[in-house]
Amino acid sequence: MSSGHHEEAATIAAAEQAMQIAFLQDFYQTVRDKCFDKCVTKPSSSLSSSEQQCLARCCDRYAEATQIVTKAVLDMSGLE
Amino acid sequence: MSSGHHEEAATIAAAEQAMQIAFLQDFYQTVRDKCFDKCVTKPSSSLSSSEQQCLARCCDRYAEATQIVTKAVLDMSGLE
Amino acid sequence: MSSGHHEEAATIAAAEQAMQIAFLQDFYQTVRDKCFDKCVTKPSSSLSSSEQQCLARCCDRYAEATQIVTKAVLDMSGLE
Amino acid sequence: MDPNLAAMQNLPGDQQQQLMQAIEQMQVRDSLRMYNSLVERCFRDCVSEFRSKDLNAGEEKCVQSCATKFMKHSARVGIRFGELSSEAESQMQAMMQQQQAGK
Amino acid sequence: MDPNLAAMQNLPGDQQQQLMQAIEQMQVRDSLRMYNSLVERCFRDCVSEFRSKDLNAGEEKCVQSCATKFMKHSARVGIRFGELSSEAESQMQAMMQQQQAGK
Amino acid sequence: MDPNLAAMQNLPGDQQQQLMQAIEQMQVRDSLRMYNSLVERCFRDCVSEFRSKDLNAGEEKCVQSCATKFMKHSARVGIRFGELSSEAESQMQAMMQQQQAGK
Repeated sequence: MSSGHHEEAATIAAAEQAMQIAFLQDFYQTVRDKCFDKCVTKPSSSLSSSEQQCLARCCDRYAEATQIVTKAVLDMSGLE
Repeated sequence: MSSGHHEEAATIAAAEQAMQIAFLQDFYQTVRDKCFDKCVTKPSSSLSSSEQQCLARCCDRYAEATQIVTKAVLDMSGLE
Repeated sequence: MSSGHHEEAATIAAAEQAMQIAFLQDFYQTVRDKCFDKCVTKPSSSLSSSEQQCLARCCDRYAEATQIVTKAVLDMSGLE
Repeated sequence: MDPNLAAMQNLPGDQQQQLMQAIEQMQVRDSLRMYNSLVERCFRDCVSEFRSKDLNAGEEKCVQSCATKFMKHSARVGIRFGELSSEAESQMQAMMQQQQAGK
Repeated sequence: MDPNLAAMQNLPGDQQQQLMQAIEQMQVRDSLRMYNSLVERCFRDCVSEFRSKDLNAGEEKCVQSCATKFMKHSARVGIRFGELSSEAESQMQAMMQQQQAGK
Repeated sequence: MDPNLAAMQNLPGDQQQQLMQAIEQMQVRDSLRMYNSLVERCFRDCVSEFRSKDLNAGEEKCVQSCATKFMKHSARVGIRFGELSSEAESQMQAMMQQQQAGK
């Protein structure tokens, strides 16, 4: 019985891990797509230095926006 | 053997249930996102009463549109 | 032990197959949605012959674009 | 009566438990997806130029309002949706039965 | 010969059956997703103002035509896609093999 | 220390292996999804009229540049994201814990 519980807890932990990895992949895809849309406009096949700078800033600002949203969500939930 | 069949049928039923719940979640997300896009335009952090009214109507109309689409799909499939 | 390995390899093969089918479904949905957006503009419930022609060409060109992208991706990866 | 609820009650105990776990996992997945799309939405609507390295005060305020407002909206739609979802469920079942009949 | 089809035939009987079930589930999932995106599309294209509580006659007609037309379109693309999909499959496999080689 | 990494080390051997397999599968899934969205993006941006049957030279060149550029972009974002992701992870965990506490 105890071993069964152990196993189950381990399965749940593994499922949670898998979900977190899936979330990080989705998150990464979103950043990648949004920053490409916002920064890359010229039709050439190489990235210009201004596009590269834009991308770096876009990633940093996306991270900042994520922090603000997280805080807002946690604040809202606390009020319920 | 018979118990094996039973178990299998139960697994399939559970899988179907899980799929239905996933569908309802997707459906809910779609309504939420579309009605936010259609109704919420002002930058303030609270919902104005006109926005609230718009949201309620948007949900109702989404439900109506769903009925019409369902009927159209079932009619089409019947004709095949 | 050996039978365990066999079984595991079979499970992985099945998982890969499932993933490929999921990809083909996603791919099909994308073609369907994009070509509908590009070709169907009139509000009637039937497809005009010009819309039908557009759809056929859209599918063919999507396939062509897929080939070019595949080649570009494989070329890029080879350079790493 | 809802045939699916009946189906769930007919499941053996451990299957029921597995299903409950699957549902819980889907709820977490759902809230992570909402969180992801919330950041995406507020970033899209509030941030547009990338000349400076940090968000300016106006952008910060906009992201914050956007998140708060969407959460309020989401709670409202959730309530409305609860009223509508049994209908959505029955229509989905019509679709699924029709599809299985068409095989 | 298609290496994946071969792989499927090499699976033990119960694995083959599990795979068939997984495929069936994906087909249901696929059709529920299409249904969801169909409502979304027709709602987006046909419904724009929310002053009255119900859809007016024009909006109803528009949603109906939109759904019917998309279903016809979908059937046509399905046929065309069947012709193209073995090609899509082989390209996908090139991608997967390349990725596994890159590990 | 990262509580999840600790959780992973506490898993029994076969669970750890299953998790590693799940991660590998998600990586393949991720790259197939990127491939799908890459074709979609380049098709959307480069192909607009359907009067002739084949892509013209300009469209071909555009699709090729689009794919190459996105791959370069993706590699760059990947590096940047590696630096940011431990932060993203900790925020996601705050969300998940908060959600579980709210039950």
